[in-house]
This record gives sequence, structure tokens and C-alpha cells, in this order.
Amino acid sequence: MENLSKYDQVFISNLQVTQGMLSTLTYQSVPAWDSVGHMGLIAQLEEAFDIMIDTDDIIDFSSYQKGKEIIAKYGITL
Amino acid sequence: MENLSKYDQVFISNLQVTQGMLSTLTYQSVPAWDSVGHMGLIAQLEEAFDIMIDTDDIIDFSSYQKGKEIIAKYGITL
Amino acid sequence: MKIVEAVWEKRNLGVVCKEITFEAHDSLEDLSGIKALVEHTEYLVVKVPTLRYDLNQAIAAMGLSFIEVSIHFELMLKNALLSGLQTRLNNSITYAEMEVRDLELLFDEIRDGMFASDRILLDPAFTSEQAANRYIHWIQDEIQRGAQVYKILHKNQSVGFFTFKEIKEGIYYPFLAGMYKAFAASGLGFTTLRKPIDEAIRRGGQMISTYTSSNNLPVVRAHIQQGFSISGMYYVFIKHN
Amino acid sequence: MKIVEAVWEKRNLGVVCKEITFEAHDSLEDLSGIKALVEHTEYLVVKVPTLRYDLNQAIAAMGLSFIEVSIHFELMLKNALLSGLQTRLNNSITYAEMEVRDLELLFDEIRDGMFASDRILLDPAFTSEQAANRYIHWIQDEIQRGAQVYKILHKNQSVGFFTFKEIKEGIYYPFLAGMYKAFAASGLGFTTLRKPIDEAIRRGGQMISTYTSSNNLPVVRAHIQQGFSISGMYYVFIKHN
Repeated sequence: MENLSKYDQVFISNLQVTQGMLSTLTYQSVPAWDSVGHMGLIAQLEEAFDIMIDTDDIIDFSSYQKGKEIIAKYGITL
Repeated sequence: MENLSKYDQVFISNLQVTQGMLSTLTYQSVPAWDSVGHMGLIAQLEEAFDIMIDTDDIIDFSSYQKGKEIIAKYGITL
Repeated sequence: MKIVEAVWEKRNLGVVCKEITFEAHDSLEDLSGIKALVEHTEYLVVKVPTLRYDLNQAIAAMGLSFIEVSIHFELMLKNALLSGLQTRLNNSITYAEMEVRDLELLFDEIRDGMFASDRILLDPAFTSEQAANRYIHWIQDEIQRGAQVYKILHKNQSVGFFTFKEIKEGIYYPFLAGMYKAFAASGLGFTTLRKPIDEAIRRGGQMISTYTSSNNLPVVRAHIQQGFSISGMYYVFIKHN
Repeated sequence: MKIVEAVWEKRNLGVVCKEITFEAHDSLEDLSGIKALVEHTEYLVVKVPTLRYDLNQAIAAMGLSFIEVSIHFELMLKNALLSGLQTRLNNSITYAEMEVRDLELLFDEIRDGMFASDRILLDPAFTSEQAANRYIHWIQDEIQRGAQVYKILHKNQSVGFFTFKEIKEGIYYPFLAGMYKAFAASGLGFTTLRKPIDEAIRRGGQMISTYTSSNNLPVVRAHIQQGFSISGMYYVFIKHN
């Protein structure tokens, strides 16, 4: 549970979205989630969970939901 | 003479001006010489002549000609 | 689409002003609903997000003319940038909250045409007195609502100013800032952006949020050089009736 | 004021196109001289520097409509910025000069609507085929004149491309770049700016000079994030006759 709220917080603070927008949030669905925003988001997730995400996973990280699956691969239970 | 050409070169490369424009060049006379351009110009002059220019002199550095007088105060013969 | 009756502009400029802001999801059909406003509002301001040429074109066809891009900037304080030279200069420059006589000096500087790229000042339908009054009223209103105004000092002399307003917890909006005429060509202009950053850091904030006009290229460049990113842009059109 | 007959656009778009660029020192009177051009040119493009509302207004009154800001960017290579994460990613991405079949893939991607913020594609007076043809011809012309086109590769798969052209000794202009559709949402977009920087460094250059449209906010943001500064802005107006 604590990990999930940490995960959510990274999106909220990086992409200036509200909690309510998260479940349907995808890359490019808000102006802040572009190439620049994606780098900020991934960098902060790596820092928050102390992991290093593979290039392929960074490329596949196309939505809030998809990101949950990816983070799980690194042993983080959301 | 070598110092003068070094001095000129800092203006030419930083402010994208030609040699012919130098003698009448003043702050804000070209778009590149604004607050941002001024900082780049002063930083490169400090590096080129290995000097550290005082705040008051940085403020007074309002033209290519005025700058010559200022640089001379730091023992650089142009 | 959001329509705001800018009542404050009635006092500032002496005309009835309405501001319409379109969002990316608004449709061209929304324009039909504003036809009467476009034809009868004394001073109409319309803001259109980028990438909506259909709206730009339709609005121009209604007699509005393009005047500027409103560029929105954001800075997470931890991403602030300053060169070595700027850091050295910034350390020799201080700031302090204004007293009454400082405000008078500021207002004199504004009357002297401090904001040369302002869309009111650029507009021949307004006078420079109207443009100055608008800024002065704006600052006075914000002070009333709790904002601060600071003077920027070099050796105890005022070289410029900035305003400061908390718009959300930890997010600050320096709604106006500028250099005084005698220091406009001093290279110290960067401090009008940096001192608000220093103040936001001092207060334990996270972010600066602000905007500026595309007509003010030096200030656009200064924001970028100090680490701000552009969060959005709106094309601004105006019409007088 | 500079008037260019854009003969290449006749082939690209099938219409006679003229481009007029005003400079900051041009006067409003210069407009009277272009009245005939404005009324008779099939496709007219007019570029106006910022801070010239008098020109904006007069041009709008002649029936032109605002479509974009052309933002000019410059980067001294020594000022290029890249975050730690971007450096890691950039190291896993390579680039190589295109062969004929790579160009075919690129042209297919362009026909598929790669440049969504292009002023030709945004304009209902043109078709998407015209917009695509214009880009394809442009690239072919530049290759003829000695420019290079590179593919950007992730694990031997093309994810995007960039072009590369020396415009002055040590100054490079990547006149076009983009991501392929399957990788548009991959976060790798930054490499379309970074790989040209890497190539310019490899060649011992000093500077990148380029421009982009205000309608392409992600690309504007990407330039700023990688250390580019804005050297100028022009408001772009168009008219069809």
C-alpha cells in the first residue's frame, strides 16, 4: 500500500495530474507526459524505489497501468 | 594586437556579429546582447584574459568601446 | 472554453473587458456562442492553445488580431541553474521587502515605460498612462491580497524589483518583476528571476510557476537559461469595439 | 523586408508560393508595396519579428491569418545538457547513415502523418499527400545538395531519424528529425535532438542551429531541456488566393 501511494505520488508531482486522473493516464494524454516528462517520471521512479529500469521497459512504459506491471518486475509490490 | 583580436573574437563568437559591427556595438543593439548574452560575454572575457571582473565593471560594460577601457583596468593592453 | 469578465480591467483601463480561454478539447462550434461577445465587448481578449489552426483562423475571421503568445514557465526549485559568474554576481546583490517610498519609486519607473513589451502598451487603442495604471493597480491589489513586493539592491541602491505570491502550497508565482531604467543594460536582469527563486528556497517551497509574453524575448531567454521549462503556450488575440 | 519566391514549393505543393520576412527595423509603410502580392499569390507566407504589433495588425487586416511561431534555437555544443537517465539511454541507442531502403521506410512514415504539427498539414487548404510530398522532396533535395540522413537504432531496429547539414563551418542544421510511429510514445524522442549533437561533436563542430514550430510543444520542450537557447522568434501568417 505504501508503495502504491509512492508510485501515485511520482505521477502526481511530475505530471501535475490529480489522483482521479491516474487510472486512465497514458503517455501523451496530458501535455506534461511527453518525451521530457517521461524522462522525469522514470528518473523519479528509479529514485523512489531504488531500482534501475531497463531500456526496453522504459520504452514500454506507456501508461500508468502498464507501469505498474513493469515496476512489479523489479520486485516492487504495489 | 593579439589581445585586441582575442577581445574581438569573444564578441564575434558570443553575439554572432561581424567584425564590421564591433565599433558601434552596444548592449541591446543586437538581440543576442541581452542579460543572458551579457553573462556569456563577460564569462568568456574572464576566461580569455584570465581575470575576474568586478560587479561594478560588469554593470558598466555597456558597449564594445566601454569594455575596452574596463579590460585595460585589469592590466590587459588591447 | 472559459469566459471571464475581467472586472478589474474596467477600473484599470476604463473599458469593459472579457477574457475567453479555449482549451485543446474545445470545438469550433463553441465559437458560435461567443458571436455577440465578439461584436459588443469593448475590449476582448481570446486565448487559444497551440496546434488549433482551425480556431486561430475562425477567430481571425471574426475580426480579432493576434498580439502575442502567452508562454507558461515552470521550475522545480531543485532544477534551478546559475552559471559560476551569475552565482558570484547574485551573491553581491541582495533584496528586501519594499516600504512605501520604495513602492513610489517603483510606480515612477512603471510610469516611465518599464514594461515595453506589454500588450496594453503595444496597443495603440490604449495610452501609456492606462498601461502604467493597470500595473500599479495590479500590484496594489495583490499587496491587499497578501502578496509581497521586494526591491533588488546593489550596494543599497534599488536596481529592480520582484513580486511574490503563493498560489498553492509551496508553489510561488512572481507575477511581475523588472529592472529599473538606469540598470536595464547592466546584465543584472537575471536577478529578477533568481531572487524569487532564492526567496522560494528560503521559504522551503518546491516550485515557481509563471508566464511571460513572446514579445519579451530577453525574459523568455532568461527563464530558459535558469532552468525553467515551458509547460504550455496560448496564442492571444484581441479586439476593440 | 525580404521577399522570396519559394519555387521549390511549386513542385512540392503545386501552388505558387512566396515568403515575405520582415525584420525589426522594417516600417509599416513597406506593407503598401506588397499589396498586389497579398491579393494574388496562390499561397503567401509572411514572417514578422516579435514586438511588432503594428505589423501583426496590419497583416491581419490584409486577410492573412496567424498559424504558428517559428522559434529559432541555438546550442553551443559545450553547453549541451543530458540527464543521467538520458545519458544511459543514449548510450544504448545508435545511429547510422541511411541506405535506400531506410529512406523508403522513412518516406512511408512521413506519408503516415509523422509531422502532425506541420503548418501545411494543419491547413485545410492542403491535403496530407501534399504535406508528405513536400517533406519527401525536401529531404531528397537536401541529399542532392550534400546533406546526410541518419536512422536512429535501438537493437538494430529503426526507431526514428535525423537529417544533418553543415550551414557554416562548424555550424550544423538538422533540418528535420522525428520518431517512427511505433516509438512515438517510447520516451526516446530526446535522441532525435541528441544524436545530431553527438554527430556534430564527432565532426569537431561548435554549434547546432535549428528552428521549430510553437505548434510542436514537445519538441520545443525537448530543445530547452537539452540546453538550447532561443535566438529569435517570428510570427507566421498565411493566406490563400
